[in-house]
Amino acid sequence: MPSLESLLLPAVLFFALGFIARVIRSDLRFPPDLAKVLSIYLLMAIGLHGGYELAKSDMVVAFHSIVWALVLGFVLPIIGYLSLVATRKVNPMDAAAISAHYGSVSAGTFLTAIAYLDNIGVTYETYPLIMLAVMESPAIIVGLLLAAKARRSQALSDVTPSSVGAPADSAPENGFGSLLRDALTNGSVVILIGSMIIGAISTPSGMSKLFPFIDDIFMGVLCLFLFEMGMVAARRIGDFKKVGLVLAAFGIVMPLVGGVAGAFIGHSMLGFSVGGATLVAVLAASASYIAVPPAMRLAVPEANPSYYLTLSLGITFPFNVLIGIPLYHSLVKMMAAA
Amino acid sequence: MPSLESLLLPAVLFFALGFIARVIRSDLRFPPDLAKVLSIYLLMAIGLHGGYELAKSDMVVAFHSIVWALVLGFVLPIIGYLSLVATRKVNPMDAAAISAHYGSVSAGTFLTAIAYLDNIGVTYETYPLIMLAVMESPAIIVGLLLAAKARRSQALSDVTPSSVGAPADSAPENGFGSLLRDALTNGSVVILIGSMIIGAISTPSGMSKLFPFIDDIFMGVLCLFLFEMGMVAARRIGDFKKVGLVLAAFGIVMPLVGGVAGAFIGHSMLGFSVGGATLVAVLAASASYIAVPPAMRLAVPEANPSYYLTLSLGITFPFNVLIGIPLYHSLVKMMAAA
Amino acid sequence: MPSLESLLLPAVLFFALGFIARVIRSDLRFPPDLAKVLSIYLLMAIGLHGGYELAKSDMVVAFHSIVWALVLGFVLPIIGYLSLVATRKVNPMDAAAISAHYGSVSAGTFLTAIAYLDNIGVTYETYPLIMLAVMESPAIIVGLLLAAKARRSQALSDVTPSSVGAPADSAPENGFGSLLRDALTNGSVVILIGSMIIGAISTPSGMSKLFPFIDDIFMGVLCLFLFEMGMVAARRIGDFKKVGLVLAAFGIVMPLVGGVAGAFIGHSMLGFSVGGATLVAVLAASASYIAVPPAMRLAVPEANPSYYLTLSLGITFPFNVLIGIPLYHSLVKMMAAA
Amino acid sequence: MITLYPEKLLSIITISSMEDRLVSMFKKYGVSGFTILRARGEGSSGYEADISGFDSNILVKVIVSEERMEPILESIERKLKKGYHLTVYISDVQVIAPDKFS
Amino acid sequence: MITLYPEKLLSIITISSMEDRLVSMFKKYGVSGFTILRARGEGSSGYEADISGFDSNILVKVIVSEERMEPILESIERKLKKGYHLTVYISDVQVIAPDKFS
Amino acid sequence: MITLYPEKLLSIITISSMEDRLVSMFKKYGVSGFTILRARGEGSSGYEADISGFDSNILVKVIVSEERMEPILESIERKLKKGYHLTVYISDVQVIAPDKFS
Ligand SMILES: Nc1ncnc2c1ncn2[C@@H]1O[C@H](COP(=O)(O)O)[C@@H](O)[C@H]1O
Ligand SMILES: Nc1ncnc2c1ncn2[C@@H]1O[C@H](COP(=O)(O)O)[C@@H](O)[C@H]1O
Ligand SMILES: Nc1ncnc2c1ncn2[C@@H]1O[C@H](COP(=O)(O)O)[C@@H](O)[C@H]1O
Ligand code: NA
Ligand code: NA
Ligand code: NA
Repeated sequence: MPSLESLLLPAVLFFALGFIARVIRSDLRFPPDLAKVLSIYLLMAIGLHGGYELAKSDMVVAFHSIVWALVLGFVLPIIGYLSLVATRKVNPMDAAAISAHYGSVSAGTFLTAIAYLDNIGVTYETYPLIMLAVMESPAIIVGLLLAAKARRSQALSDVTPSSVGAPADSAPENGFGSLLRDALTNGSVVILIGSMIIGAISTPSGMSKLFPFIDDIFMGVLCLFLFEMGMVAARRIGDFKKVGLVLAAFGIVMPLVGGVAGAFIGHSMLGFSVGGATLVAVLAASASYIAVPPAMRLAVPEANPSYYLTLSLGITFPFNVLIGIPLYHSLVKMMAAA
Repeated sequence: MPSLESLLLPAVLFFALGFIARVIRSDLRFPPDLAKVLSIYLLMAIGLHGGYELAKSDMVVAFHSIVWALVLGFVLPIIGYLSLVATRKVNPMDAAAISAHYGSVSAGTFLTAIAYLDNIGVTYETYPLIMLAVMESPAIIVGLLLAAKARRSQALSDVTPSSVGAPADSAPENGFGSLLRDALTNGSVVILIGSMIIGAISTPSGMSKLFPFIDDIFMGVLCLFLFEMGMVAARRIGDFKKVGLVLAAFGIVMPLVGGVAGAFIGHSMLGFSVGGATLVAVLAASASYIAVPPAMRLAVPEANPSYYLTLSLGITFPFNVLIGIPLYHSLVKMMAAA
Repeated sequence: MPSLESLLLPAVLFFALGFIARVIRSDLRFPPDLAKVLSIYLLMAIGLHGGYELAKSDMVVAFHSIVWALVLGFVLPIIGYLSLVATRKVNPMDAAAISAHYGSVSAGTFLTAIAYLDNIGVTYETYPLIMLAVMESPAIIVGLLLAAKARRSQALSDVTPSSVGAPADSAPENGFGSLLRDALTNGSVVILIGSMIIGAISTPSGMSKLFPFIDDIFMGVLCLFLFEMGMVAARRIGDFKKVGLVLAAFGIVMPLVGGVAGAFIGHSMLGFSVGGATLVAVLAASASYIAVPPAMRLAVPEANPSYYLTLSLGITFPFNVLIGIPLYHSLVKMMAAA
Repeated sequence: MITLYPEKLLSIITISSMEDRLVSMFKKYGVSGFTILRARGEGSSGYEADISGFDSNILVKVIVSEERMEPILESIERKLKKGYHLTVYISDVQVIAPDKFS
Repeated sequence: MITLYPEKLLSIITISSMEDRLVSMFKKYGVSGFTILRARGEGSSGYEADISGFDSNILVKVIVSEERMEPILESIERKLKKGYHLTVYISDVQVIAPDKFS
Repeated sequence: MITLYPEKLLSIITISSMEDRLVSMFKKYGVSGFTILRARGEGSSGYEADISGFDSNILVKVIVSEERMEPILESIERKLKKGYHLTVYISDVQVIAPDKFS
């Protein structure tokens, strides 16, 4: 059964170890900057690798991948927003902020999926890597637009004598343009796309000197990263009660919706192999926890960070790592067999 | 002569370099978090490696190793405590806190010993690694019990009108249970035992991707770690005067006592090879400087941290790295030849 | 054309990426300690490597290299100082502090040059490495002397009734001796020389365990380091206006002067190969940004740090990495052909 | 004896992503400088910042004369109204070199 | 003009392993939040914390109304009596949003 | 009720390479302890310290009785005259254990 195999992957086991460390209330704590350094390394390594491979691959397929990545990035948060508003458990601001996370992606989940596929010997295309890079930002933009809409309708219904502020005054500081720029220049995107370009244009002899760094120690760094993520997830899941059952359910249903959509696009629209389509499913199913939270803090300050951080880090990330990845893989296998 | 060979090991030379850097008052300073990151890596790497090997080894011997590790962990601090109290140079609280350090172990010393043995081509069993994990905590518990006893007798002799506080009130905050839990869930233990389990149960193909990370760069990371430890030791040895000659002598005699006990147990009781018995001697001889100091700060706040930090980091650690390891090795060789 | 090849080196491309990240105002920021950790690693790795090679090489040539390194380290800052004072754009204190940076060296530039030569398959001697170590400090001493001279003449011309302080009183805190000691024991020098000695005296079996650490991941770490340096350079170049055109020109002309002097010494005086002489040119052309700035802060507090940091990090470093290295290489090739 | 002059010390605790905005605000209102420290904490929004390294708090300190304080506080109040989380407090300090802060 | 309200700022310097205890204590006495900064230092126990990264100091800051301060100070005093090293000082601050801290 | 005693809190912001000098100065004038925090900032010398990790600011805090303050301030003033950049401010604090700081 794939699920068990997935659970015996060192990377996944380290995630569990981090989780358990918090549950037994160990005093283990990683230095605050370590997670950031590990992220930088991981993004740089997959970027370089992907760019190197992409330079050799088909530009038409690459272009199609980008288009479908944009579609996912724009459509998923809208689905999320409408579902959340329909539950009536959160206000529109929170709904906008949360759904932005689900339209974007988690590199950590993506890398765990790669480790999973490598381990069971399934090959995959490199196009999903471009999709990873492309999907970081669009959902942020959709989140901003949804929040702006919510803010406007709220301002209209707020016209009480005491509220002197005009609608314009209650919008977050800088204009939409500046927030858009923030979305497109966020650190993860810069490292990932930058490294892909470097991987693509560097001389082969230059790249060959880099391979030991980006290949050999990669799995170890990923283990360390997931170790820390396990601790983060355990801390976040503690806020489960504040979030409530309906929201928590959203943290599991939404990735399933994304996973099915991604599997379909990867398999049927892009014609990828089982491995490649699984990766697209994982991208669509994963929720951002690096790029989107600070963007939402700045752009939708009215939303409660507890909600989106608990959902993305405490529920969806563990769900995907432990259950989602083998599930999406099985789904794609079934599609391929059909 | 083994001693010189030991001194020409890069890891030991970096220790010396760090020491010299402080002596010549260089402004060289490592970022505060680096030592912590290096420790995490080292514990993870030896844990994974050890677990992988242990899964293939004899469970009866493993069980015996654990029993003897517990014996060492419980008996050594009592010997230390009685000797220290006998010197009449420290109060019972300080004696309890100091001796807890000597019943526990130093992974840095252990790893230096492994580097030493590897360098001269001596093989060793992996059981001492379990002993390393097992020996982290018992001494902390013994330290707590000794301190509790000392506190009680002090409270009895303190019944002056001004001391309103009942004995119970003067005990450290949380009860014994919570401190016991702290001892068993401390970060080093979690990483070490967790990584051993992961190393033991992971799929071989999963582990093979990790070996470059845990093997190839291991020695370099150990060098960096000992570089920093050299600086720490030099800073701590500056407090030598505060500690006094008798206490400083304890910092050398106690590891010798531990080394002999460990060599005997490793060689005669556990029947290990020369390499394996040397490692047991090193474990018994080494004093903790990561797990025990914060535990003693919380559990025995009345003890003076200068004492135990100076002894463990400033005297015993350098002694073991420079002189102790080759000495214990020679001792075991003599035992084996006898 | 060599210049383009140099620009397609991953290390140089990462420098550009860091620069661009700041220009597009990305929120990408490396943790503050990362650059320091990367520097420690790089210095340790080249030190060990160099020491290992040097132990096998000719001591007479090594001695000559040291002498010429001292000549460069003492003469270059004097040339720099006289030129700067001649421009009349900065006061003598600033001139002293700035020129000290140009007499010293930048390990980052040196390593980029090594990556450049490796990439195009040009071999080089290891003697320039000793020169790197030797050249860190002398310029600091010259800077101090020039500043002391400037301070004295300023004090003489300042004898207004209101200035009660005697000349002695206005000198920086600690005496010349203590500042001299600071110069010789600064962290970079200790790591570099210490690692060279360790590389030279370690047992070969000990060193062989270190090679994966210092070789395999070297290029990746250098890329990360230059990535960060690109961000630093972009931030610094923003102060360009404060510095003024004349000073900025100095940041390009001075490395050219140094490069020519170094190329001549490397090729004609020391008889090095094209690769070796290029490295000497790079050393002479490069300006320190690690060791010298804090030394100048303490020793010449009257000087404005904006000046020397902008020149060294914002102008000279990028110039050397992007244009200087291939230029000095071409120059040496012409000399060799002549 | 050294003469001391009174000034105000404004301290702001907020998430690190607010840094750029605060700095532009300070520059707009002409403060002479500012100092930033990394921090973590817990507050009304109930979450614990930092620790994971993904998002941490900062503690910003600005010494500023009483006259210049008012527009800064007004700008802070506008931010608070928009939903940004800023924990703000002001204390009285004495300085040696008052012209440094005006 | 922005109205300012007086509050107390409690600062505690101690070793980082005390953090969990202080935080539970704060929660017990109902403070509205707290902020923690990493620090190092030297004091009566003569040792220099941090630098090696094994054990460092923290500086904890809590804004709290005068009424709530008393039980916290008593709890701190009890800890001091037991031998824990806590360097504690209180200062007067002014805040914009007083309800945030009560 | 817990009795509180007044003390002075001296805060100094400067570059980290000044640390050794400040510490020797404190020891010379017999302070009971000090605490150091890493910081970054911008000021009159116009540069932004830290971020690159090569050189960062520190914020030094010393609780000291009013009597001992004077020679320390004089020493600081001498340093300022020599061109060193030190941002210095003093505040009034109240402490539980006054003998700790004298
Ligand atoms: N009473 C308080 N005392 C000290 N710091 C606080 C307090 N309340 C909030 N904070 C800090 O301000 C940050 C944001 O708090 P809040 O605005 O309440 O969400 C927290 O993470 C704390 O670091
Ligand atoms: N006078 C002081 N001023 C500022 N910080 C202090 C002072 N005394 C002690 N500290 C801090 O409190 C910590 C513990 O000091 P102590 O309780 O005296 O051992 C030290 O490491 C310093 O960080
Ligand atoms: N008005 C201010 N408020 C807070 N910190 C300041 C202020 N002015 C300067 N600083 C700090 O002091 C450092 C040195 O400033 P300066 O001496 O003006 O170059 C700066 O990097 C800031 O960290
Ligand atoms: Na997604
Ligand atoms: Na021991
Ligand atoms: Na130079």
